[in-house]
Parts: sequence; C-alpha cells; structure tokens
Amino acid sequence: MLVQNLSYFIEEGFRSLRHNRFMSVVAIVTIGFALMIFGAFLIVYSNVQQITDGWIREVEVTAYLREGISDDAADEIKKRLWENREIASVVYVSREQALQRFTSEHADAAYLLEGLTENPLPASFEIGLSREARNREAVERLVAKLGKLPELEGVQYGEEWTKSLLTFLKILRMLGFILGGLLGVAIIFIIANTVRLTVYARRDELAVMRLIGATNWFIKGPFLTEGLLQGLAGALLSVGLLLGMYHFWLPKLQASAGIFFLQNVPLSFLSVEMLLWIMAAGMLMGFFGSLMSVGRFLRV
Amino acid sequence: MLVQNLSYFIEEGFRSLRHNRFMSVVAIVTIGFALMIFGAFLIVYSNVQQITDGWIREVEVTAYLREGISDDAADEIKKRLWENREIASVVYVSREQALQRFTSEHADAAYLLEGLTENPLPASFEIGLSREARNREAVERLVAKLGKLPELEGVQYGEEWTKSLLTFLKILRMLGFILGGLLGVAIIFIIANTVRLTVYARRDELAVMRLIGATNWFIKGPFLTEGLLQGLAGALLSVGLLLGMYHFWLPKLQASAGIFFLQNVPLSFLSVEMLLWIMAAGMLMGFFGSLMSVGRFLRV
Amino acid sequence: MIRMSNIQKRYGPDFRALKGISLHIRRGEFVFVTGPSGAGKTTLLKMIYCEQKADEGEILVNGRNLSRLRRGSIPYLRRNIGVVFQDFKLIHSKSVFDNIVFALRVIGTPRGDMKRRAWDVLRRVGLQHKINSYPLCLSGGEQQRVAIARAVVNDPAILIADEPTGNLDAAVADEIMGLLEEIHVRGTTVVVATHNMGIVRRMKKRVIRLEDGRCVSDTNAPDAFELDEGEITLVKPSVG
Amino acid sequence: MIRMSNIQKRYGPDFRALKGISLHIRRGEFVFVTGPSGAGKTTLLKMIYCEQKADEGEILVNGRNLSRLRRGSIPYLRRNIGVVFQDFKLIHSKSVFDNIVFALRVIGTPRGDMKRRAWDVLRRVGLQHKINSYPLCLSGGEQQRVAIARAVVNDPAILIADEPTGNLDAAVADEIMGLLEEIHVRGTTVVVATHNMGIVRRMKKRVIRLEDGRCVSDTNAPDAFELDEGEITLVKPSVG
Ligand SMILES: Nc1ncnc2c1ncn2[C@@H]1O[C@H](COP(=O)(O)OP(=O)(O)OP(=O)(O)O)[C@@H](O)[C@H]1O
Ligand SMILES: Nc1ncnc2c1ncn2[C@@H]1O[C@H](COP(=O)(O)OP(=O)(O)OP(=O)(O)O)[C@@H](O)[C@H]1O
Ligand SMILES: [Mg+2]
Ligand SMILES: [Mg+2]
Repeated sequence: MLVQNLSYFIEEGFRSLRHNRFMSVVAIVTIGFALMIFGAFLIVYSNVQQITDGWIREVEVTAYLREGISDDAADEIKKRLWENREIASVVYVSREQALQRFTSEHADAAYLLEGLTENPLPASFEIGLSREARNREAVERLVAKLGKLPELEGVQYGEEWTKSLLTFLKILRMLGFILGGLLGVAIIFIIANTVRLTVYARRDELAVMRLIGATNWFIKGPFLTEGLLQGLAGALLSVGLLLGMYHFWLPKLQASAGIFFLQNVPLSFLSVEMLLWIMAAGMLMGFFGSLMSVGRFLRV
Repeated sequence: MLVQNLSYFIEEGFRSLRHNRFMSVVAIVTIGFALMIFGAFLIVYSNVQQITDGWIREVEVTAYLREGISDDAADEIKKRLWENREIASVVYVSREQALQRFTSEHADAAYLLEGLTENPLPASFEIGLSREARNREAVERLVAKLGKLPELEGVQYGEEWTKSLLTFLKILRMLGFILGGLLGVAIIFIIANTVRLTVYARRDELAVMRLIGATNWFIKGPFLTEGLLQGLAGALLSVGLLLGMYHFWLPKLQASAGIFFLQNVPLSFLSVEMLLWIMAAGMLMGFFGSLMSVGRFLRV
Repeated sequence: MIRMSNIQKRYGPDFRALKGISLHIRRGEFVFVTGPSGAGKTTLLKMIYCEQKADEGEILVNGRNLSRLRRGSIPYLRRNIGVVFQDFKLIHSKSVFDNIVFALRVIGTPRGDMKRRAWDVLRRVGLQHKINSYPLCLSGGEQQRVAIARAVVNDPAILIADEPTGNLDAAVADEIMGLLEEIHVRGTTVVVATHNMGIVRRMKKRVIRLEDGRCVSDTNAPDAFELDEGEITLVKPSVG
Repeated sequence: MIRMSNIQKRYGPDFRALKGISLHIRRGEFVFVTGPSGAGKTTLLKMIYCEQKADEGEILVNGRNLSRLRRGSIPYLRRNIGVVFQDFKLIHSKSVFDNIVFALRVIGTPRGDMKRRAWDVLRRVGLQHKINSYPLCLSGGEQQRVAIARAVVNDPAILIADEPTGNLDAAVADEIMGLLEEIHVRGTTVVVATHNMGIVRRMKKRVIRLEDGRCVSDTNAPDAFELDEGEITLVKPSVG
C-alpha cells in the first residue's frame, strides 16, 4: 500500500512535469538561474579566497628583541613562543646574522656599511605560522599577543602592504559573507515561490481532489515529488550552465586580452562536494516550496 | 477611446493585483528578492571599487634616469613626458636631492651614509597620474610606454605590493564583471519567468477573452500594466529591503566585533540614480515578462 | 448569413467529428441544432465563431470566408457573434457586472452606456440582485444566465447558444427562450444547440439534426420529432 | 442515512441560501431534489459531503455529526459519497481513465482491480472509446458522463448527483437514470438534484422541492407535479 502510493507519487510527479510542459520549463529555468547565481558566487568567492590565501601563507611575523637580551634568554623566549598553537616555526636571528644577511642581500650597497663601527641591527625571531593561523584574524591575534611580551621591542608582520591587504581582505570577506547570506535567503524565496506559483496554477485540481475524498498527504505526494524534481532539474541546469560557461565562455573571455589581460589566472571550479550540495539544496527548496504551498489550496 | 482604454488597462491591472492577492504577493516577493540580490551586489561592488580606488590614487610612478644624463637633458625628457595624457605632474629629483631626502627620511640610519665617498642614488622623475589614468590598466600602459624610453633606466610604480594588489584587483574586477553579468541575465529570467507563471495561472481567462472578441492588444493591456506594477512593487520591495538592512542590520553586524572587527569601515549605499535604475529595470522586466507570456495563450 | 459546404473536421488522425456538413442559415433565421451527445453540435458551432478551423470545406459567415480569415481579423468577426458557451466560460476573476461589461468594452461602448446596458440585460435574465457576485458564487443556472446575458448584451448580428437551458428549470428556460425569440424578432440570426426537445417542439422553428457528425435531417416541421427520443409527448402552447 | 434538522446557510452577511431545512433520507432511498434556479439545491447537496458547513442546525450523515467532524476526517466521509458535480469538476490534466482511476486510488484499490473497474464503468456510460481522451477534448455530455462514472466507480454508500443530465439527450439521460436506479437497487442511497421534470415523473420517486431556500414540498406522489412548469405532459414508460 505504501509502496503503491510512493510509486504513484513518483510516477505522477513525472507525468505532471511532462503534462504541464510550459510551466515546468519556466519553473526549471527560473530555479536553474537562481542556483546558477549562487554557484557563480561560490566560484568567485572560493577563487578570491584561494588567491588571497596564497598571499596570506607568505605572511611572516618578525618579532624584534630589545637590546641587551642575551642569546640564552632569547632561547628561553623561543621556547615560550613555541607553545602558541598559531606558531609553526621560530627561527632566531642574532644581531650578527642580521648584519650578515643585510650585507649579502644588498651586496651592491655594501659600501654603505663599510664605515660602520657598530652593528645597528637588532636580533629577531622569524615566526612561521601554522596552517590554521594563516588568516587575517589569527595573525592579528598573534601579533597582539606578542606585542604584550616585555622582551620584545616590536612586532612586524610582512611589509606595510600586508596590513592594507589584510584590512581589505577582511572587508572583502565580510561583504562576501553578507552577499552570500542575502543570496542564500533570496534564492530560497525565489525557488520556493516559483514552485508555489506552479502549484497555484493548478489550485482547481487540488480542490477537486479533496472533494473526491483524497487525504491531504495523498494530494500533496505528487506535488512534493514534482517540486523535488523541479528543484533537481533546476540544479542540474545550473550546474550545466556553470560548467558550460567555465569551459567555453571563460577561456574566451580571458583570451580577449583587450579588456582583461588575465590569461594566466587559473580559476578553479566548484568542488564535487559543492555541486552535490547545490543539488541537495535545489531539491529541498523545491520540496518545501511545494509543501508550503499545497496546503494553502486544500481548505475545501 | 484610447484614453478610455488606457485608464481601463491601469485600473484593471491594479484590480487584478488586488484580486489575485496570493499570486501577486508571491510574485512581488520573488521579484523583490531577485532585485535585492542585484542591489546588494551593486553595493558590494561599488564599495570595493571605492576602497580600491582610494589606494590606486596613491600609486605614484617613479622613473629612474640612466647615469650620465645631464640636468638639461632631463628637462627635455620631462617636457616629453608632459605630453602624455595620463601624466598630471612630473617632479624631477636630482641625485643630490635624492641623497638629501634619504638622509632626512632615515635620520636614525644616517651613519649608514657617513663613510660614503660617492652618491649611490640615481636621479628620477616622480610622476603623478591624471584622474583618468588612476586605474590598473592605464598605469600598466603608461609603465610599459615609459619602459621603452632609452633615457630611462627603470620604471617603478609604488612599492612591490602595488603590483600584487593591481593584479588582484584586476582579477576581482573581472570576477565582479562576470558575476554581475550572470546576475543580470539570471534576474531578467527570474523576473520574466515569475510574471509568466502569474499569466499562466490565468491562461483560461485569456482564452475566454479572446473568444468574446477582444483583440490581442486589448487583452494584453491589463496584463502588461500588471506585470509592470509587479515589477515596480518588487523593485520597491528590494529597495526597502536593502535600505532596511543597510540601516538596521549592517550596523549591528559591524558592531558584533567578535566576527568581523570592521566597525570603522564606512560602506556607502546605492546612489539615487542607481535606485531609479533598479525601479526602471523591475518595471521593464515585468512588462516584457508579461508581453512574452500573454501572447502564448492567445492562440484561440 | 452562415453557409457551410461540405465541412469536415478531424480531431486527431483518426477521429472525424464532422463528416461533410452542408447547410445554409439565412439572415434573421432561428435554427435549432439537435442530436445525441457527441454528435458534433458544439463542434459545428465552434466553426462559426472560428474556435475551430475546418479541415475541409468552406464556411462563409456574414460574407466572409473563414478559411481565408487572418488571425488578426478573428476578433472583429467574433464581435458580431454572441456566444453562450456550453461550459459558460465566465471570467472567474471578474464580477457578474464586469463580465457583462467586458463584452461591451471589447466593442468600445462608451462608459455611460455600458452601465445602463449591463443593468438592462441582467434584469432581463433575472439576475439584477447578483450584479456584484463572482461567477463561482453563483448557482449553475445563474451562471448560465450570466453567460446568456453576456452573449446578447451587445446586440450581435448572430447569436449562438450551446445548450443554453441545461441548468435551468422549465419556467426560467421558457423565459430565456422568450428572450432569444425577442432578439430574433429584432433581426438577429439565432442558432441554438439543445437536447431539450420540449423547447424545440414548442418554439416551432427550423431544426437541424446531427448524428455522428452527419446532418441527418433539416426541417421546419416540428411534428417530425414527435416520436423520437423514446418518449411520446403531447405538446401544448406554453402557458407561462 | 442523511438527517438534517433546521439547517441554515448564509453566504455573506445578508444572504441566506437555506432557511431552515429539515429532512430525513433513509438508507437505500432514492430522492429527487427539485426547484427553480437558485433555490438552494446545490447548496443542500454540498452540506452532505461537507463542501459547505451549516451555519445553524445539525446534519447527520451515516451516523456522523458533520458539524463536529474534524477537518482531517472529511476525506474519509467523502469516500463513502460519490458526487456528480453540477460543473463536473474533472481534473483537466488527467485523461478520462486517470480521472476515474483517481477515485479508486483514493480509496486504495489494488492496481489490477482499478483497471478493470474503470473499464467497466466507462462501458456503462458509453465512453469506452474515449478512455484516453482528456476532459477538455470531450463534448459536454461526454464530460458529464465521465463525472457520473467517477462518482459511481467505487460503489459509494451515498450517491449525490447534481443535475446529472443537463447536457445529455433524452435517450442517454434515460440510460444514466437506469444506471442510477441499478446502483440504487444494489443498496446505495441516491440523491439527485434536477430540473428535468420528465425524468422526475418517469422515475416515480420521492421528490423534495426547494424554493428560495425553503422546503416547499416533500412527496412520493409524482402526480402532484403534473400541472406545474407550465407544460402538460403525458408520460409513458420508457421504450429505450
Ligand atoms: N478538442 C477536441 N479534441 C478531440 N476530440 C474532440 C474535441 N472536441 C470534441 N471532440 C470530440 O468530438 C465529438 C463531438 O464533440 P461535440 O462537442 O461537438 O459534441 P456535441 O454534439 O456538442 O455533444 P454534447 O451534446 O455532449 O455537447 C465528441 O466525440 C468529442 O469527444
Ligand atoms: N459560494 C457562494 N457564495 C455566495 N453565494 C452563493 C454561493 N453559492 C451559491 N450561492 C447563492 O446561493 C443561492 C443558491 O445556490 P445553489 O447553487 O444552491 O442553487 P441551485 O438550487 O443549485 O440552483 P441551480 O439550479 O441554478 O443550480 C444562489 O442564489 C447562489 O447565488
Ligand atoms: Mg456540446
Ligand atoms: Mg445547482
């Protein structure tokens, strides 16, 4: 009995999709485009993330020691630093090493140091960040923590531009979050509403079914499978659109160097996991869009 | 006669919106959310643009002269540079001036230069960019052009980070363009399709009207005003949502410092012009969505 | 007014609803079309107002050859034809008044006139008290009368009524037939498809009988039908 | 089987469609409901299968008090009641076969049975050749017969038919009434609302007459109606 009903729901969902072709196509295209937007957003977001993460990975924190701290004391501090989870590596650079490095790095300017009587460079720790700490917040947190150590004179991370970049990336990330959140909400509404309209277009039939003595869940069944199928078809369409654009349109766009000379920037596609999530989301939204809508027309 | 019809179309459009309340609300909410996405995207895009434009404005190009070029010859070159539209200001910095600047800027490292027998610094032009050239492409074009001049030894724009930033911004801009384009297309489809579904739900009435002897344009009239009104209402809803979020939700989000410590980043809203464009777009899409759809059901 | 010659109508590849119908209905005539369920009455009427096109044969309505009519001209043909559809085809989202008025609006009646005429015709079918109701809030018979009112409101040259009394009691049906008769007297060509042999007999008009897509009889003598339908009936003039 | 006591039904604040109806229809009875257009026949029938709720009064159907029925139980009530709606209410997106089958599916008929019974009932109403058509591709009378087939296919305890012959010619109408009679003989309680006095007279059953929302007569003597409706008719038993 349950099996018979279930197979009826599925059969009937497919039949209805086929029968109401215009409506199905319109709904599926709408859902497809809505999910495509979301997918495109995810692609952009994850690519920006990837690019900036690469940069962040290069960020290195340098902590300068106060004058007059012995190498032994420095060793002590190093051990303490090591206890921080954010820190993956600590290299001690003594004053002498710093001077050596300077002369070798600036060989052409070696004469600048020729007349020196005293070594002007401080000793320092070069701190490498652990994988988890390679993000803006963690870096800033670490820097703030290090700033409180009395043995350290100053903490510097990367060059000046890193700071600007980190701020910018923070903004970008926040904006991405906001945009993504809005997108998510909007797309849920769009898909659910589209399915609602398809149900609305057949409100008369719903009433008839109820008058014949069908229970609500028996009436809902096929509409739910139909909503689910519409959502799935829309999701497939969106993935198809994204894949198509990624493979055929993007290379052409990148090749038209006149506008964006970005031939060499590799943009990655969504992961299979993400794609599966999109499908699942489409199906769920279709399903719940139907669910919320059908009940409305069963008040007879 | 025409006036009578027009007033009938408008009256009837409003009446129909009111009569089919469920459908109107669903359609308007869908359109509203679709346009909201676009509006939110525009806000994000224009803010990112604004932030990065501030940085770009600080970009200064420095062109180093080859050794052995006299001050007079430099003057000649300066005049030629001046002819470039991209260049708003050129300041000649002689070798002596460069040395002076170095010593004053690095007062604490003055001893570095104490033993010097010869001035190691080259002469240079500090080039300010004109307003139109303050963008990534123009800067790169200018740099490439300058690089071809034999009198110049090297051209440097800003510091190292500027290059990374410019590349990144280019990518970001391209991605923004792609995303924006996709969004635009998708939203046109979504809105038009939503309006189509509302027309589909009343396909029977369209057929009846035609059987009574109404001409196609007479039947379409009220549906077109209705589509237009739905689009307009959706656009107003989207603007309302955006304004609401901008004024009430964003400050709270920024205040919840735990996640994003961005209290001090001022995000600007859409310009009035943009808002008007959104309204116009909503109305147009509603109108054309109706137009494309109604005809389909007038084949009797 | 309406002339058909050898009309054939196919629905799908192997079903013929009309199998060679030829007839001529003159201006100002009053004609009944009868026949069993599925005989093709509605299909025949649909030909006249161009809801269906003939596959073969020619139809002339009001001098126009319908097979040569451009799609854009169909509305102008229909404005001269009032139709009472078998399934009423009222616009559910419009009130009774707006349904009637719509038919007037279509032909560009001035605003003031519209109201008066709508009232007038609703009074004629006995529905002035339902003027602001919506079709789905009316009884079957009331809906049918609205459909009739809408068909006659703009004084069409041809009136087509498909089973216009199927949901009406005998008394109201007689009134409606009286209304049609009156319109007929004013010069309108009237074609009524019906199963109600009582009415057909009483009206004493020309009767075209279809069976299985063919015209099996076409006569002005109502007596010819006295013995059909498996029922013997003695007809007296209407008392109401 | 059906017992109403002092039923009042309001549509809107100042329109009463039923003004105190009390009646009792026993199990296995066959009852006609007649009355002029707008008298409240359909409204009365809608009470029985709970499409409309009474504002006052009580209805008992099959022992259940409908005013106390939970919304969730309504479907189970309706499964015992076959209804031929005045406007047919066929599901336009389903074929004739699927429309019939749907009524069987609702009550959980096994798959094999469904097909057989659908065929059977369609043959009874003379539509086996239209089994794969869609309702909008049928003539009015054919649609009506599908509606009848759907109502009787699952052998309901109560059969309600609202104007079931409005679109049928006399011969088919008689066949349909024969079908109803047969179902009645098998034990079903049958309630038929109709304007067709010819049929009412011929069937010789109990007749309830409504006028303006009131029950004006309730009798088993068909002779009482011989002089109404402005038409005198001599009735003979059906020949077909
Ligand atoms: N759109 C259609 N598609 C396919 N077949 C159709 C269509 N319309 C009508 N038919 C078939 O054509 C035949 C004639 O239909 P028509 O509606 O003309 O009958 P009718 O004489 O009006 O019958 P009734 O008295 O029952 O209304 C019927 O068998 C019907 O099933
Ligand atoms: N849903 C509704 N809302 C408001 N009024 C209604 C509604 N349904 C019916 N009515 C009114 O109630 C009255 C009785 O309607 P009902 O359908 O019961 O009549 P009926 O006897 O079936 O008539 P007919 O023979 O024409 O079908 C009518 O005047 C009708 O306009
Ligand atoms: Mg017909
Ligand atoms: Mg009724």
